[in-house]
Amino acid sequence: MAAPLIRMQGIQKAFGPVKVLEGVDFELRAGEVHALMGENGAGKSTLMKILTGIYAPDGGRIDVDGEATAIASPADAEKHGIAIIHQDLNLIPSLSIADNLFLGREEHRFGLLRRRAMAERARAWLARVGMDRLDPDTSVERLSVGRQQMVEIARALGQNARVLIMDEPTAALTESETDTLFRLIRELRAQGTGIVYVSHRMEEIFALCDRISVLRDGQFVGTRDVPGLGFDEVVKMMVGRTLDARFPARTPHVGPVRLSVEHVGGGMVHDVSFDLHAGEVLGVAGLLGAGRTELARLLFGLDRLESGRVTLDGRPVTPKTPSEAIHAGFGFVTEDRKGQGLVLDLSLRENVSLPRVPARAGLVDRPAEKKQTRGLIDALKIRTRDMELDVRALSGGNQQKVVLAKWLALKPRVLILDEPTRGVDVGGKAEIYHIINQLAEQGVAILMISSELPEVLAMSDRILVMHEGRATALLDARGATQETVMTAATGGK
Amino acid sequence: SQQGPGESAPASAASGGGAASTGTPVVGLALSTQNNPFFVELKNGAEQAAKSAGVQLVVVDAQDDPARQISSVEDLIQRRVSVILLNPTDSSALAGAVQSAQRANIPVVTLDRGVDGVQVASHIASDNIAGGKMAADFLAKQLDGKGNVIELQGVPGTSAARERGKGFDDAIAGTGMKIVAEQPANFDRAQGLSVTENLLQANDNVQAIFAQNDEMALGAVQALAGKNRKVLVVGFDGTPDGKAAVENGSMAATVAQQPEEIGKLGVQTAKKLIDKQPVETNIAVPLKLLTKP
Amino acid sequence: MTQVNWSRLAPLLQRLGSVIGLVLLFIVLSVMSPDFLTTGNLLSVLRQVSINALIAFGMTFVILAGGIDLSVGAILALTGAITAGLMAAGHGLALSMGAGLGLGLVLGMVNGALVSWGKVAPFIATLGTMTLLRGLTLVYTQGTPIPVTDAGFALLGGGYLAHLLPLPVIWMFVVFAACAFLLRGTVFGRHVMAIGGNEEAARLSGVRLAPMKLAIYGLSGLLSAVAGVVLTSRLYSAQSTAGSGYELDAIAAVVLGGTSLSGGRGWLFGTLIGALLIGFLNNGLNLLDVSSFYQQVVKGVVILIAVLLDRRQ
Amino acid sequence: MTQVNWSRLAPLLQRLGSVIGLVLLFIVLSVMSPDFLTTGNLLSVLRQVSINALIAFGMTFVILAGGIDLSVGAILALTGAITAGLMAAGHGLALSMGAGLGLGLVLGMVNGALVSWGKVAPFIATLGTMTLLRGLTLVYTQGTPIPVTDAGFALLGGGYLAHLLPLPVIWMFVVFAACAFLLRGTVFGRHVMAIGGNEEAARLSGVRLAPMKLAIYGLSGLLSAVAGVVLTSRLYSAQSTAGSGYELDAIAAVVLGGTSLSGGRGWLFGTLIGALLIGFLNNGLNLLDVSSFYQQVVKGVVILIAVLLDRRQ
Ligand SMILES: Nc1ncnc2c1ncn2[C@@H]1O[C@H](COP(=O)(O)OP(=O)(O)OP(=O)(O)O)[C@@H](O)[C@H]1O
Ligand SMILES: Nc1ncnc2c1ncn2[C@@H]1O[C@H](COP(=O)(O)OP(=O)(O)OP(=O)(O)O)[C@@H](O)[C@H]1O
Ligand SMILES: [Mg+2]
Ligand SMILES: [Mg+2]
Repeated sequence: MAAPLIRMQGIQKAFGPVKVLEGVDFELRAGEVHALMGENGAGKSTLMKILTGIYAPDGGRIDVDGEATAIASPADAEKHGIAIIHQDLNLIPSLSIADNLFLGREEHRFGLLRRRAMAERARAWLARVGMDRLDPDTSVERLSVGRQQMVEIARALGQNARVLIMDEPTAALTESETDTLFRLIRELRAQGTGIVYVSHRMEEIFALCDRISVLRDGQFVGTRDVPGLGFDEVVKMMVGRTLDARFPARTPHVGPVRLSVEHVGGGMVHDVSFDLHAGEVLGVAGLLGAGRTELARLLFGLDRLESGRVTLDGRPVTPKTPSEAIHAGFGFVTEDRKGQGLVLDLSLRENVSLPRVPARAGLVDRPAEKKQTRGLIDALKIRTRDMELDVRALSGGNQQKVVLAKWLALKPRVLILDEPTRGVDVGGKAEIYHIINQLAEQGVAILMISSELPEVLAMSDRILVMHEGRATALLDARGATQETVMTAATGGK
Repeated sequence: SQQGPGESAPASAASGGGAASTGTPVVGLALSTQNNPFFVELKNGAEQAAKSAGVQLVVVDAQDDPARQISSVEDLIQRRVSVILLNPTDSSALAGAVQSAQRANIPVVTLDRGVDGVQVASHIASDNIAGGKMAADFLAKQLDGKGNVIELQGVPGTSAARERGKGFDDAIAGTGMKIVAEQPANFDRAQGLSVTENLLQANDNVQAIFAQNDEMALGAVQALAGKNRKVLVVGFDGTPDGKAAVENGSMAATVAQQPEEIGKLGVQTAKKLIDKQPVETNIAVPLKLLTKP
Repeated sequence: MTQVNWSRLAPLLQRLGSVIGLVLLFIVLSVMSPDFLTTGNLLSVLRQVSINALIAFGMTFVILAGGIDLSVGAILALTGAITAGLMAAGHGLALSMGAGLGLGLVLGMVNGALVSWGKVAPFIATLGTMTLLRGLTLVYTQGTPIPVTDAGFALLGGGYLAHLLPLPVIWMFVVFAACAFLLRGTVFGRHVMAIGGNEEAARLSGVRLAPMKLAIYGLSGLLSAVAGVVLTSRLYSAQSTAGSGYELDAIAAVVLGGTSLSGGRGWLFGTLIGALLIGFLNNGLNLLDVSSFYQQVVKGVVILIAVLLDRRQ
Repeated sequence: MTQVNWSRLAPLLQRLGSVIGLVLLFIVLSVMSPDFLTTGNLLSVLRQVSINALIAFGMTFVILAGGIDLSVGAILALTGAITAGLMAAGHGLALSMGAGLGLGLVLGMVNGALVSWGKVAPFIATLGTMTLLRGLTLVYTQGTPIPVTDAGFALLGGGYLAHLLPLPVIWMFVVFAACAFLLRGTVFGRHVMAIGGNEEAARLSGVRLAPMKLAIYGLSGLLSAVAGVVLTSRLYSAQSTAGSGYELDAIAAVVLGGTSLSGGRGWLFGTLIGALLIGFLNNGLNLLDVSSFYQQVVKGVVILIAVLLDRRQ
C-alpha cells in the first residue's frame, strides 16, 4: 500500500504551561474524507494549525508522502499542496471577493497584477460553489457571514490542493450550501484528494466521512472506520461517557404574548409579523441571507426600524440603541462571537458581567461579581481553569457559552439567540439546549435563529421561516419536517 | 517676592554651598534651545571661555520649554554647580527657578533674556527691541523713509518674536514706510521661503523684507532668487550663514548679535563670582548692524 | 493577535518590564552620579514629573479606550492662560481656577463629541482641536505671557507640604489614586477597558459609547487643565506656547508603562512608572553632563530599548 | 465596522469629499484674493506642496498597512544633512545623493524591523527613531546649517523645466504616478491593503509580514530622503532642524485625502488632494494676510470641517 498523504506522529504542543496536544497521531490517505472529532478545546484546530505551518509543534514528526517534512509557514504548507479553511473567518473585509480569493497567490507578471485573468477565474471559482450571483468586485464586508464562508471555501478549492483541511466549514451555512459543499467534497474525494473534516454536526460526519479520528483533552483516542459506527460510540470516544439525549425533552409552558411584532420592516426585512409568548421558543429558519440576522438587529435597535411596530408586554418599544433594548428587556446573542460577542482581552468574569456589572453607586461589587460568575460557570459547565483567564484563551465552544452567560446574568424578558450553538460540541450543545429549556420554563421568551434544521425542529415550539427578507411560513414545530421548512425557506408555499 | 509662607528651602539644596568639593569649579549653562544656530554659537563661546578660564561647563537644553528649563535648573542645583548661567526660554517664567538657585547659594547670571521679578547677580544681553529698531532705521535710511515692507515673524508667542517685532513695528510707524504684510514663518528657513513666495504673489510692490531671524531671511533670499526684483532683505542674529549672505550681497543687512561674546562674558562673569570678585550687574553686548562693506 | 502563547504569569512579568527598567535606570544613575540619590534630587524629579504624569493619567484612559488625544498640550496652554487671565482681571482664585478646570473638561468633551458623534478618527480630531486651541490661546494672550500675581495661587505649584514635599507631587499622587480606583473599581473603568478591547461587543452589551467617550476625553481634558493650572502656578505666569510637545511625552509615558496603543490592555501604575522613567532619564542626563546633542540620541535609544524589552503590539 | 449600509456608490462619493473640499477652498480663495488664481501663484504653491506630498505618498503606504511613521521629518533632516555634508566634504553629487537616499531607505527599514520583528507598536517605534535621528542630526551638524555649494545640485529643487514648471513639481508627479501604480497595479500594493485590512488574515493567506513591513517603511524612509534632498537643494543648505512637524502635515494630508487611519482603506490620489488642500490653505492665509494668531485657528477649523465632511472612523 502506498504511503499515506499525511502522517503525524506523537505531536506535542503547549501554550505556556498548558499542554494542548500530548502525543497525537493522525493519518490521512489520498481519496478519503477523514473526520477529526473532539470536544471544544480538545485540540483539533491546534493540530490542523500545526499541519499548516501556523504553529510549530513542540515535538513529534510529520511525514508527507512518507517523508519527514518540516512545515514552518503557511507558504510551506501550500508548497506541499495543503490547503485549509480556518475555523474563524480569515478574509480582508475591505478588499473585494476577487482580491481575497487570490490573496497571497496573485497572478502576476514581474509583480504586476493580471487583473482580468484573476477576475475571470474568480467568477469560475464562485460558480463552482454555487455563488455565481456574487460579483467578484464586491467588497467582502458587505457579505453575510455565510456568504463569506462560501468565499473562503471557494478560495481553498481554488488551490487545487492534495490535502484539504476544513475546520468547521458548515458552522455558518444552511442546508442548501451544505449540500453544495458535500457534492464538491465527494467530487474531490473521487479525484484522490485527502480531506480532513472537522465538525460538530454529527449528521454530517455519518453522511460524508470514511474514517474518524477522535481527540480528547489533547490526547489521541483512536481512529475508526465510519461504516458500522454508531452515534453513541462516537460520543463515547469524544466525551468518555455516553450522552443522555441529544435534545433534552421539552415540556412547554407557553404563557401570554410577550413580544408582538407587526409588519416590521427595515433594511432588507419586509413586513414581518409574529407573536412570541412567554416561555415559548420560536425558531427562525431560512437560507443564507434570508434576513434572519437583520430581523434580530432591528428588534435590538442596531438597525433603524423603518416600518411596523413592536410591543413588549403590551407596551410599544422602539429601541434606538442596544442599551435601550437591554433596558426594555431584550438580550441578544450574536452570530459573530469574536467580532460582536466578546472582548477577547478581558477575563471571563469581566465579559460575563459586561451588560450589567454588579455595582453599588458605580463602584464594582467584586465579591458579588465573582459569585455571579462562579454560578454561571457552573450552570453552563464552562470549562476553564479560572474565571480570571482572558476569554481569548478559551476554545470556541466555551467562548460561545461565555456569550450566553453574559445574557443569563441579566435575566432578559426576550432573548434573541442568533446561531447559539455555532461551533459547539455535542456535549456543549446538549447543555445549551438544556439552558434554553430552563429559561423558557422560567418564562423567558426566546427567539432562536438557527441554520441547523434538526436543532430548530427539536428545540422550537413554533418555527418562523424567512425567505428574502419576508416571513413565508409560521409552522407548528410538532407537525413540521425538514421538507416543509425547506420548501418555505426556498420561497415555495 | 512671590514666595508663600510654606515655601522654604528643600532639605538638601541648602547644603549646596556654591563650590564643588574638589578641583575645578563647575558652571552650569541652561540654554533655551539648540535648534537655532544663535544659541549654539552662544554655547560655543561659553565653552571656549570655560576652557581658558579653567572651569568645567555643564550644558543643559530646555528645547524652548520653560517647564523643562525649570527642571534642568533644578538638576543643576542638585549637581551643586557654583554658578548658573541662565539663558531663559522666557523672561516671565523662570523667577521661581532663579529663587531656588539663590536659596541654594548659587548665583545666577542671565544671558540674552532677563528674568522678571528677581534680582540676579548679572545680566548679559543685547537688546532685541533696540535691534528691531536698528533694522527699521536702516531700511528707512536706505529707502528714504518710504516704501512697502514685509515682515516675517518668528514663532508666535516667543519673546524674540515679540520684542523684535515691537522694536521694528514701533520704529516703522514713525516713518513713511508701510508694513504691507506680517506673517509667521516660525524662525524656519523652509517656511521663510514659502511664506515669502506667497506674499510676493499678493504684493507686487515691495521694497524690503524684515525677517526676525537670519534663517527666515535666507529663506526669503531663496524666494527672491531668479526674480527680477530689487528687494532689501534684513535679517537678525548675524549667524555665519547670515553674515555670508550680507557679504555676497543677497541680504542687505543683518542685526548681528554677538552670541559668542555673550557666552564668553557669561563664563568670565561666573569665574569672577567664584573668585568672589565684584561683577557688573548689567553688561550690554552691543548689537552691530552688518551691511555690505 | 491569535498566537498568544504566554502563560498567565507572563502578562504580569511583562507588565513589570517597565518597573524593571526603572529600577535598572535607578541603579545605574546612583552609581554614576553622587548627586542622584539624594532626597533633594529625588523630590525635585518627582516635582518635574508631576505635570507629565497628570496629563498621562488622563491619556491612559483615552488610550485604553482605543483612542488618542493630541490636544492635551494645547488644552494645558489655553486653560492655564484663561486661569491666569481671569486672575489678572481681578477675579478671585476660586472662580478663575474653576473656569480653567471647567473649560478643560468641556474642551475634552468636545473631542469626545467629535470622536463619537462626528465619527472622526481620534488622531485627526484631536490634531484639529490641538491646532485650533493653540490658535485661540495666541489670540487670547496676544502672544505675551500673562503673569500670576496671587501668592496663594503660586503655592499650588511652588509650595511644599511640611517644608519638604512639593505640592505638585501631592496632586500627582492624589490624582493617581483617584484614577487608579476609577479604572479598577468602577463600572466606568470596566467600560473603558471593554470599549478599547472590542468597541462593537461593548456597544452590543449595552455600553453607551457616546456618553462614555465624552466622559473619557472629558477626563483627559480636565486633567490637562489641572496640569495647566499647576504649571501656570509653578511658572508664575501663563505662556501661550506652554505644553508644546507634551502630548508625545504623555503618550510615551503611557506606552513605556506597558499600555497597548491599540487599547483594552494596560494599567495606570505603568503610566506612573513610565513618567518616572522619562523624568529620571532627563534628570540623569543632566546630572551626568551628557552633551545636549547626545541627550536626544540617548533618549531615543532608551525609548526603543524599553519598548523592545516589553515587546507587544 | 459591521453596520455597513451604504450603497456601492457611497464610498466613491465619500472619497470625493476631499476633492469637493479642495474645489470649495479654490473658489473661496479666487473670490477673496485677486492674486490667487494666477499661473505664478499656482505653480509656486505646487512647488511648496511638493515636499509634503513626497513624504505623504510614503506615509500613505504606511497608514494603509495599518501603521504610522512619525520619523519622516527626522529622516528628512538627517538625510539632507548627510547629502550636504558629503558634498561639502568634496564627494561628488552622485555619491552624496546616493548615500542620502540609501540612508533614508535603510532608516525606514529599521523602522520596519522594529515594527515587525521587534513587535513594537508603530507609533512608539517611530517616535523612538524620530528622537534618536533628531539627536544624530544635531550631532552630525553640530547644530549649524551645512551650506550647499554645488550649482548642479541646487537645480534639483530650484530649477525649472521649460523655464516654467518647477522641477520639484515634476518629481512630485513622477513619484505620484509611480506610487499610484505600485499601490493599484502590483502584488506589493495588494498586500499592503491586505495587511491594513486584516493583518492576521493576510498572514494566514501567506503574505509574509516582515519583508512587507521592511519594504513599506523603507519606501516611506526613501521618499522622506527624496524630500530631504529636494528641500536641501531648494534651500541651498541643510538645516539640523529641517522637517520638524512634517510628520503631522503628512499624516494630515493622508487623512484629509480620505485614507482611514485604521488601515486598509484609502487611495493615493486623495493624499495628493490632501496635500494640495493644506498648501492652498497656507497660501491663502498668507495672501489674505491673516494675522499670525488667527492662522492656527483657521487651520484647526478647516481640518475639523474637512474630516467631518468625509466622516468615517
Ligand atoms: N494561542 C493560544 N494560546 C493559549 N491557549 C490556546 C491557544 N490556542 C488554543 N489554546 C488552547 O488550546 C486548547 C485547544 O484549542 P483548539 O482551538 O485546538 O480546540 P478545538 O478542538 O479546535 O476546539 P473547538 O471545537 O472549540 O474549535 C484550548 O484549551 C484552548 O484554550
Ligand atoms: N444579493 C445580495 N448581495 C449582497 N449581499 C446580500 C445580498 N443578499 C443579502 N445580502 C447580505 O446578507 C445580509 C442579510 O442576511 P442576514 O445575515 O440577515 O441573513 P441570515 O439569514 O441571518 O444569514 P446568515 O446565516 O448568513 O447569518 C445582509 O447583510 C446583506 O448585506
Ligand atoms: Mg477549533
Ligand atoms: Mg445570520
